[in-house]
Amino acid sequence: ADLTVFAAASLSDALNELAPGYAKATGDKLRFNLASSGALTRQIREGAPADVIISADELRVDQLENGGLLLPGTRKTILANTLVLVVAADRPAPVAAMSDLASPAVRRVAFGDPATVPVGTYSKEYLGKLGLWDGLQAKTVFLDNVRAVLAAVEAGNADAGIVYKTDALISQKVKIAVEVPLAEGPSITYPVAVVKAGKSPEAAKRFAAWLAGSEAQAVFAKYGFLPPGP
Amino acid sequence: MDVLQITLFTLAIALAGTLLILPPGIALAWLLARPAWPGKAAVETLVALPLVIPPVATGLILLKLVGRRGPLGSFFENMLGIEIVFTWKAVLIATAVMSFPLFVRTARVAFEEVDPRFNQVARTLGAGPWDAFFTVTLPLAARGLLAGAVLAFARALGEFGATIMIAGVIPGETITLALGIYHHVQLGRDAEASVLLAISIALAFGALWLSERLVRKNA
Amino acid sequence: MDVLQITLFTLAIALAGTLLILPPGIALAWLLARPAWPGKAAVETLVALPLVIPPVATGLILLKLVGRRGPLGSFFENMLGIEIVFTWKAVLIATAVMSFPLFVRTARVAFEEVDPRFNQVARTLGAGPWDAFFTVTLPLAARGLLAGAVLAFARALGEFGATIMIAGVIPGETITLALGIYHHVQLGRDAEASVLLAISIALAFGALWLSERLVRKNA
Amino acid sequence: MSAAASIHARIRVAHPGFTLDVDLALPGRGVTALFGHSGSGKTTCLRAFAGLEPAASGFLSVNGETWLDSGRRHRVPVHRRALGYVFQEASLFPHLSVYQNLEYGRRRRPPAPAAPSADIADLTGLLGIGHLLDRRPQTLSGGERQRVAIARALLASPRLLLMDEPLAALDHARKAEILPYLERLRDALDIPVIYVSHSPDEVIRLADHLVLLSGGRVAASGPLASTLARLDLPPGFFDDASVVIDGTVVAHDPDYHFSTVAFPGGELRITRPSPDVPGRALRIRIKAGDVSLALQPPDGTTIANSLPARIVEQIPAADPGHVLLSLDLGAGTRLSARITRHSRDRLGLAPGRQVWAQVKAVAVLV
Amino acid sequence: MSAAASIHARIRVAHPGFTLDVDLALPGRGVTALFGHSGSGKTTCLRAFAGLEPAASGFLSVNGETWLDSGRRHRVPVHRRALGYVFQEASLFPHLSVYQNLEYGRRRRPPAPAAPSADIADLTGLLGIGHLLDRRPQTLSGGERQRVAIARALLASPRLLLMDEPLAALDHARKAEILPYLERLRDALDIPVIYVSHSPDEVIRLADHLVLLSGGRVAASGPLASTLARLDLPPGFFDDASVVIDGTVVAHDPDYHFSTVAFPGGELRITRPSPDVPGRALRIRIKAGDVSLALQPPDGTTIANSLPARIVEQIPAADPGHVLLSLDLGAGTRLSARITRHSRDRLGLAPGRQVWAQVKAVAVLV
Ligand SMILES: Nc1ncnc2c1ncn2[C@@H]1O[C@H](COP(=O)(O)OP(=O)(O)OP(=O)(O)O)[C@@H](O)[C@H]1O
Ligand SMILES: Nc1ncnc2c1ncn2[C@@H]1O[C@H](COP(=O)(O)OP(=O)(O)OP(=O)(O)O)[C@@H](O)[C@H]1O
Ligand code: MOO
Ligand SMILES: [Mg+2]
Ligand SMILES: [Mg+2]
Repeated sequence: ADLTVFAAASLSDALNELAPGYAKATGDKLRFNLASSGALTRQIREGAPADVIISADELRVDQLENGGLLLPGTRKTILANTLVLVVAADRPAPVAAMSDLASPAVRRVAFGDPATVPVGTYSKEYLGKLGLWDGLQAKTVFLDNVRAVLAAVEAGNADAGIVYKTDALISQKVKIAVEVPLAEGPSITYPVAVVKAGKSPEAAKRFAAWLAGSEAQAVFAKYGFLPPGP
Repeated sequence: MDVLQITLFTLAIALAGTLLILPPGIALAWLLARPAWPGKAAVETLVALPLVIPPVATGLILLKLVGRRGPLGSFFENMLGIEIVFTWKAVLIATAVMSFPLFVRTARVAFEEVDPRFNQVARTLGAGPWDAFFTVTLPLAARGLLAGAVLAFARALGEFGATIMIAGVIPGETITLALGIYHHVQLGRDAEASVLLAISIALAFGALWLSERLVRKNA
Repeated sequence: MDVLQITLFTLAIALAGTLLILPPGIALAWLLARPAWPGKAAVETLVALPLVIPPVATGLILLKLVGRRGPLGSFFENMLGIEIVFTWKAVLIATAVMSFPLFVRTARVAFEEVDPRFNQVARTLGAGPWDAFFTVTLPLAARGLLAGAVLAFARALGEFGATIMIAGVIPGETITLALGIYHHVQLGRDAEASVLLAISIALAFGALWLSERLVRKNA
Repeated sequence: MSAAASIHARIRVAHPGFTLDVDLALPGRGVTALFGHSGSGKTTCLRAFAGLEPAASGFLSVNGETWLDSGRRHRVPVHRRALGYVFQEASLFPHLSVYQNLEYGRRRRPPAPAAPSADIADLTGLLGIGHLLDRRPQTLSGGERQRVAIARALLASPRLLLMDEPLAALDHARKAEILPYLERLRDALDIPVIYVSHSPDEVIRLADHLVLLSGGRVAASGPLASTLARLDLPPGFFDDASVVIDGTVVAHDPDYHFSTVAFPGGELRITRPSPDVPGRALRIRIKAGDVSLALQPPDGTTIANSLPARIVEQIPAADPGHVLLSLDLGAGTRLSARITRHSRDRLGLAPGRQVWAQVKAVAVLV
Repeated sequence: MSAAASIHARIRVAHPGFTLDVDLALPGRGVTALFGHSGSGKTTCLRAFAGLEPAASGFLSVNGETWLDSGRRHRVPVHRRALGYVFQEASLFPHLSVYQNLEYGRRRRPPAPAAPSADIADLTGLLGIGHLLDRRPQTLSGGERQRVAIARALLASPRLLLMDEPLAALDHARKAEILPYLERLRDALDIPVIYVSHSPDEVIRLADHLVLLSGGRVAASGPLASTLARLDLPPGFFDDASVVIDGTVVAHDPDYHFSTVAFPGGELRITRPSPDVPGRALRIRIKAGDVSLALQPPDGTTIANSLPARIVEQIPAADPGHVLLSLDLGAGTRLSARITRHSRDRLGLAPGRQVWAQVKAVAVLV
């Protein structure tokens, strides 16, 4: 069967690498709709023809689940990610720890918008836990997506920014200044689930299960994703 | 993503979208060029709507209309068996809706500038209202209509926000140059983005150049 | 988010952006209305660029230009001590850049439709080229220029993609109606989105209504 | 004449500051001249006939077809009125070539094959625009534009021809070429023509009926000859009083291009550029300023005509040194003479006096 | 005349299919009439004078200012040429009221306080447009528009006035009002006027100098009187051959409005609407068609003038039944007479013959 997979854009490269092999192995052809997790869940709520959703955050999938849009029992966490603090690659890093963000040398810090962008929500949660968030308000700028955060740091418009580790790896112009340890940071996980209105629930369940398997996990790891925690 | 396929698809959609809005756009522009009639301001605002609200919001409204559960979408799907969202048809709808106000407003100016005396002359020569419109008013407004069509075409090439809401980014099916650029940019693939960007610019340049030629031949 | 504050900020930005593009826009539109000159097609394409590429790409290009390390940005920051990105100035730049092609193309049509004989008459009455332009050509094109300005204003109200790239969301500083709507839509808060949407529509309606009044008074 | 009238127009058009209010009964064929000062409402009147004045109310019927009847809310749309309208100002379609302009009306109302206006080559040749067919109107001179507009109106098979100063932009020679054509047209077409002109020569030559407008109202309306002969018309309408006499050719000398025209009350000898056949009807116009009076029949002068006449009336002329005398040639035919008051008193001329009216052959207008 | 000439124009304008190529020396004041058939290049010529023909090359100087010298790549821009231009077609600014149109040029080139055109109220009153000042041009009649355009040009303090058929849209009465004003203007302003018209009356009345254009070339150029008296001009330029005689009033009878005008070779008695002062210079025009010839001095007729004359030349006229005779009144003054060939032979008229030329007082145009 043909499967329409709604997937967070950040998974684009990995999924494109996986698709041909999966099709050959199972005969199921994969079709991806790659957008931000917010747009994906919005689309599914308006009746978009998705078989499978892979989101970059749990919250939005919770909303779908509560709305009864998912096949019960199909939800499963398949990946994890960590937060990193990036600075421009060609600058002497003024920061070595998260607490340095408070120093006057750091004039502006870019985040994903906590209200709409998951990476922003996680950043706020983590820095809040460290007691840094409220003190940074004056130098904070919220951006609409991860790419904007990277671009702001690359161009030097922000002295630092928090993104996923996988995002940091795609840019040559930023370097990782601080890596948030998996255990310490917020739990950043990617759930997969089968959409109830989908046309091929059996094939969809098969694909969702396969994503947790070792073959898929190896490819994800190549792009910097972590396996889900215990 | 196949660059050639994306380019042809975008070109086809932009062309089709532009052609699609010409007949209603011309009719509406002509109406708006006429002296005040009741409801004119309301119609104008409605037409201008896709301009004044963020494309994502337009996309959402469209999704509610033509989505499977929307009034139009369910009609098409249940009665005619036609699926719209997340197909090329959705891309077409999104680009047409977003281009429409640009065409209408430019065409309206063009109609307003046509001296009504020529229409009167045509009428005295035996041309009915429609005949006079098509043989006199329309050709005299042609420059402006063409300019409006080029504007609409350019906007169709670049339309992104509404498209992504109702058509998604489905490789091989709904990816336009604009969506492709967005996608590459998102993933930090600036080189690939530049290629698509260059193609967009080339297409726009071609359209503008062609319209200049047409205008000059008409003058 | 304070609805009133957002509304006023948006209004101020859209107005300022429209006023900002009027002088260069009028000059460019007039140039483009003239018969062919070398490089005309290239200039036209350049102006139309923000239309044909996705706003995110425009935002990126702007970021490279006016960012701290960009040629313009570093000039402003080092020479004049003016920071642009992530301030309201960036919002202004983004909306102005996105509205510019709409104004220019509409104004160009308006200039093309002005009968050159009136300019000649003005010249024989002692008006120099500038004088004749401001007292004859410009007023005769006024309808179209106004239509272009309204279009630009409407677009400025709705501009989102490029704005967020170079201005970000600094609560209380750079949130426009479009950003707010996007925000609410993303969060599924359709009721809140609708409020801002209604305000956008009211503003657009007001602008259109005002322009109709002005045109009628001029005629 | 009013019994045969078959255009009835009772039309009111109100503009801010100006109201046209006319009640006209016009002949259903031949040329009606519309005469009046600038701003008197001539163009407004033509536009109302054509259906181009939305504010027009009243009644209009043309040869049996009712085009407007506000009372019955009846209004024939412009394009259903089979008109030819030559506008006062250039009105060629700028996006079409001259040829395409000419074809525009012709294609929509093709002429009957035998119609005198049917041949496009003849017409353009006569109007001197045959070499312009491929040109755009913007590149034509003022007179060329106007000639194309005339041809365009004629080619649209009109059943009512409205002409608003069609020859104003043309020079004498060109007018002299076109006028005979318009005359032939008038005679050949069985349709009414309403003709606005500021040129008395044109009006008198072409018109059968004369309407004088003044301030939006009809100052006079009637057959040309009798309306012209009225000495009481407001002065200044024409450059000179004149009479029109309808006569018959009784003899023609082809060598001298010399014809004798008989009319009730006498004969006149005139020159004719092209040969005449005896029996042919001819309208001649004699301006009052071209008539001189003598007490004896003159002899040994180049003045070819001297007619016995009786002075019946005298009124002052527009020029304070002149006086207009109305003469009876017998059998009801009148002639007007404009002479100086000085000469009148010198010769003791007064109503009742018998005189000889002298008219140069070259001064008679045909 | 060509010694005093102070407009020099050697201009070439090439359009596809038409080339204007003129070499003119015109007087630096007074009125030059530009005459020629439709399409002969009159408008093109005026436009080139104004600097509105980008393709124009050659040389143009007006009263000492060089406006164009292609050889030296010198070209004064349009607005620096102090012009008044009345265009052939309506050209009022549609976005301005009539008053604002009038003010447009006046504000840019304010008149010297003593200039005859300085008073806007006088001028609009005379042109009959005083009540239209608040109106938009779109609501004016054709003649009203043209009158506003004339006023606008005059109010811009021109040092060269270009008028392209300014009176074509006007009726006789209105023309008769405006012409004397233009005459006064011509006499009061020390500036040259180039005047395109198809009306011989207008031209002869206003012009001092005459240029005949034909097919883009100069067919004749010279002082009005001598150019008109040439019998060899291409026929059809004028409705009739005529002569212009410059004379002096020697007597005036205010009661009869009757003046006697003396000129080298004789005297003429004419009527004058307004009182004359003896000594006043006067130009009179006599059309060939208004002159009749007699073998004896006539008596007992209303013809006020009979002048002894000798026939010096005869040529055919445009009408095949007519002949033009040139008469010598003595002292070099010429008169033209148009008579029928029939009368010529009847009276045996030929060059050398002594005759009496008869001219009605009312037929003399002033
Ligand atoms: N742009 C052009 N291209 C080609 N021919 C032109 C152009 N402009 C003018 N002409 C031609 O030049 C000739 C002279 O035109 P012009 O307007 O000077 O005539 P005119 O003497 O003013 O005639 P009229 O009395 O009819 O106004 C005309 O035959 C006209 O067709
Ligand atoms: N829309 C209008 N509003 C006000 N007045 C108008 C309007 N249209 C015409 N008029 C006036 O009506 C009068 C008659 O105009 P019309 O054009 O019929 O005159 P006309 O007899 O054709 O004059 P002309 O010989 O100058 O062309 C004019 O005084 C004109 O100013
Ligand atoms: O995958 Mo996201 O929605 O960029 O945090
Ligand atoms: Mg008129
Ligand atoms: Mg001309």
